[in-house]
Parts: sequence; structure tokens; C-alpha cells
Amino acid sequence: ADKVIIGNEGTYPPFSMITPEGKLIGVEPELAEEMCKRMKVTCEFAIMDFKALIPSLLQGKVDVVGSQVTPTPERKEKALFGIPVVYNPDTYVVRKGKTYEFTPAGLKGVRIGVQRGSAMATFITSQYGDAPVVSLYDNPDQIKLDLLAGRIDMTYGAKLNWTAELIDKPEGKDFELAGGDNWSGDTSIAPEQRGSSWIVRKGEDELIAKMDAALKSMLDDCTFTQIRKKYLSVAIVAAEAACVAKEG
Amino acid sequence: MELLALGDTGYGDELLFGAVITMKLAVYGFLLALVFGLALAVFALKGKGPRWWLFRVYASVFTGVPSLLIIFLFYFGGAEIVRGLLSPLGIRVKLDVSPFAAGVAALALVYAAYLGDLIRGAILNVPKGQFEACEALSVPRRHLWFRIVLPQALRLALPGLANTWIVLLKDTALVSLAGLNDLIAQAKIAAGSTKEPFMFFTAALLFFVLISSLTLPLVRQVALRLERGQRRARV
Amino acid sequence: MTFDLALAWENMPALMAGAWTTLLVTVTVMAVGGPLGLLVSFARMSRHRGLAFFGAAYVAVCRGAPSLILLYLIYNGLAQLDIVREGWLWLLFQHAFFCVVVAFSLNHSGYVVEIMRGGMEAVPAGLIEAAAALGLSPRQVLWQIRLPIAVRYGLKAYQTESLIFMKSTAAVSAVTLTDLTAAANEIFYLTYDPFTPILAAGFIYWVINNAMRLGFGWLDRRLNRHLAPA
Amino acid sequence: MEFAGLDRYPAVSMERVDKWYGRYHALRAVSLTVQRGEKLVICGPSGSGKSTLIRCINALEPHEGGRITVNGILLGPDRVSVLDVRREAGMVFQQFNLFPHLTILDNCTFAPRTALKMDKAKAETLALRYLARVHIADQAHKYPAQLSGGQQQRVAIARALCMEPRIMLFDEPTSALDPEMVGEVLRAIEELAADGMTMICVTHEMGFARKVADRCLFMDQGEIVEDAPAATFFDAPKSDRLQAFLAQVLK
Amino acid sequence: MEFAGLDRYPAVSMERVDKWYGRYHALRAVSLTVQRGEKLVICGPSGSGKSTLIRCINALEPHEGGRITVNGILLGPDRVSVLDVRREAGMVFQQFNLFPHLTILDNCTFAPRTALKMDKAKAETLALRYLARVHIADQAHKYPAQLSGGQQQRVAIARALCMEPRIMLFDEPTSALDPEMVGEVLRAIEELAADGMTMICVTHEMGFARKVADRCLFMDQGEIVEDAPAATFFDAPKSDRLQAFLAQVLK
Ligand SMILES: Nc1ncnc2c1ncn2[C@@H]1O[C@H](COP(=O)(O)OP(=O)(O)OP(=O)(O)O)[C@@H](O)[C@H]1O
Ligand SMILES: Nc1ncnc2c1ncn2[C@@H]1O[C@H](COP(=O)(O)OP(=O)(O)OP(=O)(O)O)[C@@H](O)[C@H]1O
Ligand SMILES: [Mg+2]
Ligand SMILES: [Mg+2]
Repeated sequence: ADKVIIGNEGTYPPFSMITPEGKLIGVEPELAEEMCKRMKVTCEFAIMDFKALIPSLLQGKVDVVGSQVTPTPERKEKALFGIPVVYNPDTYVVRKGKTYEFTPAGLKGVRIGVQRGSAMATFITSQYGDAPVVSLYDNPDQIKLDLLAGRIDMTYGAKLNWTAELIDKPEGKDFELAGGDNWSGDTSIAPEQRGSSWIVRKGEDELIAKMDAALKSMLDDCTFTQIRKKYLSVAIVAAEAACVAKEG
Repeated sequence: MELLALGDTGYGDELLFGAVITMKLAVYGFLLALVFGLALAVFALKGKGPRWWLFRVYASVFTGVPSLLIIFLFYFGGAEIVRGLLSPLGIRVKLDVSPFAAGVAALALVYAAYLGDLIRGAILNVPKGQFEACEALSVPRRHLWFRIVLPQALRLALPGLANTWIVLLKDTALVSLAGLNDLIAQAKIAAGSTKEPFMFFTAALLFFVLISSLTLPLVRQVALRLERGQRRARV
Repeated sequence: MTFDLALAWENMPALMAGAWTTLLVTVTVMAVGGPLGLLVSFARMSRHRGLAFFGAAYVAVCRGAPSLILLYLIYNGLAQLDIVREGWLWLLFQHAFFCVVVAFSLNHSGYVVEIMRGGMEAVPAGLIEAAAALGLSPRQVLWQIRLPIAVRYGLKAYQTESLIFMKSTAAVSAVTLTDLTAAANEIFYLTYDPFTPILAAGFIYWVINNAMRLGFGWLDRRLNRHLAPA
Repeated sequence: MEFAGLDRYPAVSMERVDKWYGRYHALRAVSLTVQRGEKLVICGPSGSGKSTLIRCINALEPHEGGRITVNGILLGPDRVSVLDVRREAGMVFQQFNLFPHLTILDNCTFAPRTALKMDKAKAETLALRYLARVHIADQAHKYPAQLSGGQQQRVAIARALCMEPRIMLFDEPTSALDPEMVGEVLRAIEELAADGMTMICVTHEMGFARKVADRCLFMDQGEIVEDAPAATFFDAPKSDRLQAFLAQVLK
Repeated sequence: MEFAGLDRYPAVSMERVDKWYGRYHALRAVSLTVQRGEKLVICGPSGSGKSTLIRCINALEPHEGGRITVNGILLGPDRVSVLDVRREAGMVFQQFNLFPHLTILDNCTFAPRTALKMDKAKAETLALRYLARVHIADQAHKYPAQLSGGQQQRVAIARALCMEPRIMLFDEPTSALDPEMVGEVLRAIEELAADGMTMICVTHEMGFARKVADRCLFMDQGEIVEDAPAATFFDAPKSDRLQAFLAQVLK
């Protein structure tokens, strides 16, 4: 393929966002641009709701979903996953001073907000059944608003994002992370290989192989880490370890 | 407020582009719906024959189901539907339905059903004498329709048309859910990137209120023009 | 284009739960927005300039704004205000359902105002004069003659608005409620089947729509008994 | 009848009444006295102010200058006595104006029950009596749209009578009717007239006027141009305008 | 006039024409011959089929049985000759049916320009000539709603004349008019009659019928009950039904 259309959501800082000039920036778009350069293809971004990304991929409207997708059994049936671009474990965000026991009994009646159509939503229902009161949101911003407003007691979502978007910010002073790191994806995946990836349609084995090769080379020469550092201070994949160590 | 500025410092220009897309979507959708609705109205004009029933079935489906579902259906399934329709003819096409195309098609088909009903009612309300006078004067069909009946029907249908336009305009908001970068989508993106949702949503709200408020005086102008001759000159 | 009957059947309980939410929202909003619209229509038609202006502005905003945005501003916007969050209002506004009812009632009532106004203005002046000539007070004329007749005139327009509004309640998924459309979308996100959940939900909407139509038809026959041939 | 002294007042008296519609002078210093029991017919060209005149008597239109008294009740420009006056004077319109959503019986009982707080049974007895008087009691349970124009107009008369007014005002009661139905309505009015009720009737039915009226008025451009007993009115019109009018109407 | 032989045909001939509205038998074997230049008046009670009769002549209603020929053109049930027949016969309706959104002049030029492809200047000259003939050329640039009923009806006559028909059909041309305006329209029709045009007119204006008609028909229940010269029609009606009808209409 000479031209690859990459789907991205544009509303997921710091991984993906849009500047006032209307430019798509963030960890993932920049990684993707570098990847395309190395693959010697021209890339074009299509920005859409996260929920529309996978259907658009399946319908051929985009060639790659360039927003981190957590592998679940259902998704793996439909698409090919590349190497992880981010291991972003999921965690709970709760009000400071509240302790919960993360079992169906412990969360009985507790109000949890999660994103619609996400692996996290599936995880919560599979873990706790209908014990907690689950509210479904279209995007994490709405979850944050309701968390602040007190409509929900906790949320369950990507640790990196919640740290950057709430805990590290002044309005997040009353909140803390809880429940440790969790993996909402396919549990059959070995822990060291866990992580969210970019995906392509089934049958595009050639494309995914080229992408993986390009990403690997970026990891190896530490370009990956340089790009990541522009937005985030901590490593996002295990494969970064060498580069992180080198720089001390 | 500088977040709403035009140019590189704010999202004003993005919103504006979004607004242009929204307007384009609404205008194309409405015009197509009008043409198609008119065709349906004329098609189903006469009494309760098979054509009327066919129209009822069509209207029942397209007005019975939310436009959002029809937009989704066209967006995610449109290519397949068209391929399915064409393949018996031996035509194979590679085609992709853009959100804009899906939006226009869905809005046009849905609102054609509403407008068809409206226009049909208006035509039936044109006094029968107007048709008879034309017949008695041997006026050709084409002139009967385009110069006598439709102008008068338009006058009767106008308030309903204005109403439908406003409803359709607001319905365009749904196409953002299929990935079109219209005003609502731009407002969502700006809100997501800046974490200032209220400013952008209020701006979007004002845009819709403004357009629909402008519609009414505009319609009044058109009405006055169409009403030419209907008003009794007060002496 | 394939419709997966098994999948649709398997998800029927989720779809029905969604449909129940859709119905509940629709009925509640009609019960709240109808009388509210009637009230504002009096302001809109009032000779008092301030009231009339309020009525006109109310219609412009409530009718002109997409309910999705209205809903968003009420649900998330009001929650930003400390007076709302710390006062008794929070007891109400903390619930998504309450916000939905408020937002949609504003929207719905905007239409009701215009429908009522149209109906009231269409009542022949002669009928009102006849009632006045019989010695009825202006209040009696309004409530006993003008209003009942205006309601009959407006019924068709109200039916159209209600049916459109019922379908527009799909926007409630933006504030955590899972209505019929949201339920269908949940299934879609899990299966990525572009047809089955949408067509199944579409069918349920169609049924609700026609049930409402029948209800209105019945009401119309009851109210317009006097037009039936002897 | 309750007031022994009532007979001293004329049924209607107008003194130099002026009526403006915006800048249009619709009644120009009209003076008129109608005695109790008198039958008055008003005619005149379209736009001459006939309807305006009787609508002022009934306070359906406010008047700007002069005095109107109805059975001794002064209808000042302040209009405080509007409801009282309307109970004295019943009105029948050209377009019937029956309430379409009420049955014939309900049309007739409606005003007595709401305005006079009469109880249901009494109001219905009353209504049936007046419906019988206009020969239409058998239609009591139908709706207006189910009756012919002539029947509807007779219901309108019964409805006005149910308020037991002392004066009846008719504004072209037969001009919206098919020629064949005019007769039945005029007959109903004639019967009322025979009962001694005070009546003011705008009509162009000259035959009817001749037979029923004590007195005829001719109006033109907001003024009463001629006011004469019925006989001389038709046979010896004085003013040119009335002569021309009669010539045209009688062909 | 172009056809020398045209005079041999009667203007209208109907032979045992039947017309059904669904299961309602509206015309029952009606036969009728109208000679060129003849003035025919049709009267009869409401619903007797008068309108149906003249609408059949103009092919506004198809007929089910029998033959209708208009100036020799056969209007078979196959209706192929509809357009030809309509050019022979102009029609004036009770409700005028002017085009409300066109000026008076445009109302008159519309059919000549669209149906006859006449050019604008010629059509306007023609229209102004016929508008002048009904004394209304000065209103040419107004809209119908700005004219009185009588004026509107005269425009409708001019509009029909602009197609230069050889026969004019009038369906109660004055019954939607105020009494004062009837005269002016009847005068306009009288003038046409004086010019020798063939005319069939449904009307209840007996004075007019007496003055203008050569022959009068009385219809009842879809049949022609009486067909007589105007004089004997009014003064010596033969059938009971016509006698009863005349008694009622003339009061
Ligand atoms: N509400 C109004 N506003 C302005 N002008 C009015 C109004 N009602 C009546 N007029 C004018 O007042 C004049 C008298 O009207 P009125 O209705 O009394 O005439 P009329 O004698 O009853 O005529 P008609 O025989 O047509 O009923 C007319 O010129 C009319 O145009
Ligand atoms: N389109 C129609 N469908 C069914 N019945 C009709 C139709 N038009 C007329 N009729 C019936 O045919 C009969 C004759 O109607 P027509 O209009 O010819 O009567 P008319 O003599 O012109 O009466 P009028 O004086 O009321 O105009 C009536 O009984 C009428 O109800
Ligand atoms: Mg009048
Ligand atoms: Mg007729």
C-alpha cells in the first residue's frame, strides 16, 4: 500500500489530541508518522470517535487503527494486533480516604463509571456481575466531570491517563489510585507481552509485519522513547527498558 | 474566550469549518429531501390505491426508525447494500460511503417521507377548482403543475417546510456519531483537547439557535412574496 | 446484508431493557413538557410585552437547540455550579434521568408552545364572540371554548412532534442512560455486526412508533367525535 | 318582569354613538331608541355599519363616544356592565357559530350552566323547551356538523334563547344559508316575533321585513339615513340613497 | 367560422347520456340539442344534476353511456377528443376559480400562452380586449383578491373568452355573489348573449332567464323534466314538479 489511512480519536491526551491550529499531536500520531516514514508510505489520519474506529477498520474506511486497542478475545477474532505500543494498565480511581474491597461483595451498590464499548466496561461486568451500579460514558472527560461532581464513586480506566489528567492536576487532590494494576485484555496473553496495540484488518498480514518492523527499529534506536518523552515522563512499554537504562 | 479565537490560537476556525460542514449537510439533505418528497407526493397523490400504500410503507419505515440508526446503517452497511443491489446486475464497484454521504442520504430519505406527506397534503388542499379551471382552459399538464398548483401548494406547505428544516438541521448533530467532523464533532474535539466543554457546547448551541431563529424571518419574507395577491388590499 | 436472527434473539433482553428506558423517558417528558408548554404558550400570547418576549425567547432557544447539546449543558454544565451541587437541587440534578426529563421537556415544550399558539389562533373568532355574547366571562371563554377547540386543532401537529421527539430520545445515551439505541450500539461494539443490532432496534422503534400512532388515532377519534358522520 | 319599573326604560337607547376602527369612522353619531316589544329591521349596503351597530349594543365592540343603555343599564366606555348587558341581549350570527365539539343539547345548556350556574337537569329542561320552540328538539344529541345550515341556525337561536334574554339581535341570520333553508329560519324568527320579544334584525330579506318589522332603518356610511315604519319604508322611501338601494335589491 | 360546413352541426348534442358517480345515477338518459347561437338556461333543485350536465359537455366529467357531440366533435367514452372539445366550450364556475397568485392580466393570458402557444404581446392585446368587454380592463394589474366578487366573476368570463370558444357554459355564475354584485355580472353575460354566442347557463335568476334565454330546461333527479321556450316555461309550467319549484323560488 502506498497510502495508509490511520484512524485516531484525537481526544485522548497525552496520547492523541488536537491543537488550536487543528493539528493532530500526541504520542501516538507522532509515533505513527515516524513509523510511516520508515515504512516508506504516505499516511493520512482520520479522526473519529473511539467507538467508530474498529467498525471503520472492518468496513475498510481506515486501514489501521492508530489508537491503542486492548486485545480482547472478541477483538482478536476480528483484527490483527501489532506489537504493543503502550502497556497502560488499568486501575481504579477513588476518592481519598475511601477503601474498597475489590470483590463483588465489596463493591455492592458502589457507583462505577466506565467508557462505553471499552475493554474496561467488559472487564467490570465480567468481574463483578451486577453488584456495582455501572454507568456508561461516551468518553473519559465525562467520567472525570461526574467523578468530580460526585455522581459516581469511582472509575476504572487507563492508569497513565488518569494520572496525567486527574491525579497530577490540582482538581484531583481529593482522589487517588486504588486496586493496583489490572489487565482488562485477553488473560491468555502472557503478562510480559501484555499491552495495547495498533490493529489492522484480518488478512493484512503484510501490512502488520511492516508496521511491527518499523516500530521495532524505532524502539531499538530509541526514537520511540524520545517521542514518548515529549509528552510523558514514564516508560509506556517494556521494550523501552534498554533505552531508559541507557539514559539513566 | 481566546480559545474561541479564529486562527492558530483558538478553535474558532475549526468550529467554523465544522459549522460549514453542518450547514452543507443540512442544505444538501434538505434539498434532496424536497425533490424526493415532491416526487413521492405526486406519486402517491391519488386516493388509496397501491401507490398510496407503497408510499405509506416507505414513510412508515423511514419515519418509524430514528435517523441515527439509518445513518449508522448507511455508514457501516451502505457499501454492502449498494453492492448487494448492484451485483445481480453484474456490476462490481469498489466504493466507500463517507460519513457525509451517509448523512446526506439518510437525512434525505428520512425527511423525504415527512415532506412527501406534507406536500401531498398541501397539493390536496389546493382548491379543486384550480385544477378544473386549468382543465377547462386546456392548460397543458406541465404548466398546470409548475405554474398553478405547486406555487399555491408551496404557500400552504411553507410553515411545515420551515419546521421540518429546523428539525433536520438539529438532526445533523447525529452524523457526528458516524465520524463526520461537523460542528458538534469539532466542539467535542475542542472540548476534549482543552477540557473546557461548556464554552464549546454553548457556542454550538448558539449556532443552532441562531440559524433556526434566522429561518423564521426568512420564511416570513418568502411567505409574503408567495402571499402576493392573497392579501386583501385594505382600502 | 445478513440479519443474524440468533444474535438478535440472544440480545433481546438487553434491547427490551433499552426500549423500556426509551418509553419511560418519552412518557415522562410528554407528561411534564405538555403542561409546561401550555403554560408558556399563555406567556407567548400574552398582551404583556415582557411575558410575550420571554415566550418568544423560550421558543427560540428550546426549539432551536439540539436536545443533545441542551442535555449536555444541563447534565454537566449545572454540575459545575457550586450552588447547584451544594444545595437541595443536587438531590434532583444528580440523577441522569432527572436531567434528561428537564432537557427534553424544555425542548418538547418549545414545540408545544407553537402548536398551542397555532391552534388558539385558528379558533374562529366567531366562536369566541358567540361565547362572549352568551355572557361568558373571558376566563370561561378561554378554558371552555378556546382551549378545547385549540387542542383538537393542534392534535395532529402534536402527534408529529411527539413521534419525532420519541426517536430523538436516542440522545440520552450521552448521559449514561442506556436506551434502545445505546443498547443496540453496545451489541454492535461487541460484535461489530453492522446490521443485526441496528435492524432489530429499528424494528422495536417502529413498533413503539406505530403503537403511539394508534394511541393518537384513538384520541383523535374521541376528541373529534363531532366530525364523524351521523 | 321581576322589576316592576323596567317597562319605563326603552329596550335599547343609543345617543350620538361614535365608533372608530383605527382611523375608520364606522358609526357616526348614531342615535336610536328601540321600544320594548318592537321589531326593528336594519338594512343597507355592505360596509355601512349594520353589524357594527348591533355588535355595539351587545358590547362585542366597544364604542368611543356617546351613550348606549340596554334595558336601562348604561354601557359606558368603561365597560363595567358588559356581562349584565350581554344577559339582556341574545345574539344570532350569520355564521351560526355553534360550538363544534359540543352536542346540540350541550351547546344550549353550556351558557346557562357556566354563566348562570344553573344545575344540569334544569338547564336541559330549559334547552329542550327552546329547541322544541324552533322545532328541532329531536336533534338534541347530534353534533352541529351533522345538521343542515338551516337546522344549525335554528339551534343558534335556541341557544341564545336559553339565556332568556329580553332582546334578540340577529345579524344577517339567513345570508349564509342555501335558498331552500332560508324559509325555515325566517319562520322560526317570525314565531318569536309573534311572542312579543324585542328584536333587532339585520337582513336583506325584504319579504320578511315587510311581514314582521314594525320599523325599518336604512344605514349608509355609518349613519342612519332613513328610519320609518315598515310600510312607508318600502313603498315611499324618502332619501335617494334608499330609493336606489331598493331599486337594486328588488331588481 | 373557418369551416364553412360547421353551421350544419348543432352546437351541442347529447343522446341518451348516462352518468354514474359510483353507484349514484346522476344523469339518466339525458338527450338534448342546443343550436348554434341559442341561449339555454337550466334550473332545478339542488342535486338534480345541473352541474353534472354541463361538466359532461366540457368533458370535466367523463360520461358512461350515450353520445355527446360538441360542434360536431364526438366526445366518446374513450375521450380522445377532450382537448378539442374544451377549446370549443369555455366555462365559468360558481366559485370563479381565478388563479390567486397571478394578476388579472396573467390570469387571462395564461391559457392562450401555454395551451395555444400565443406570444406574449398578442395574448395581452387579446386579454385586454376581453377585459374591456366585461368593463374591467382598468383592473388588469391587480390580483384577484383585490377585486370584489362581481369583478372577479367578470374576470373569469374574460379569461374563458380569451380562448375564443364558440360556446360558453356558466355554472351558477352569480350564486356566490353578494346581492348587489349579481346585477353587474348578469349584465356582462347579457351583452355576450346579444353578440350571438351560444350559451348554456345554470342559474336560478328568473328575471335574467326571462330576459335572455331562448329556452329553459328544468332538471330533477338526473332527468330533464321540462324543456320549453322561456315564456311558456315560467308562465305555463306543465309538470307538477316545476310548478312546485317555481312557487318556492318566486316566493
Ligand atoms: N375589526 C375591524 N377593523 C377595521 N375595520 C372594520 C372592522 N370591522 C368592520 N370594519 C369596517 O367597518 C365598516 C362597517 O363594517 P360592518 O361590518 O359594520 O358593515 P356591515 O354593514 O355589517 O356590512 P356587511 O353587509 O358586509 O356585513 C366596514 O367598512 C368595515 O370594513
Ligand atoms: N364527485 C362526485 N361524487 C359523488 N357524487 C357526486 C359527485 N358530484 C356530484 N355528485 C352527486 O350527484 C348529484 C348531482 O350533483 P350536481 O352537482 O350535478 O347537482 P346540481 O344540480 O348542480 O346541484 P347544486 O344546485 O347544489 O349545484 C348530487 O346528488 C351529488 O351529490
Ligand atoms: Mg355585517
Ligand atoms: Mg351545481
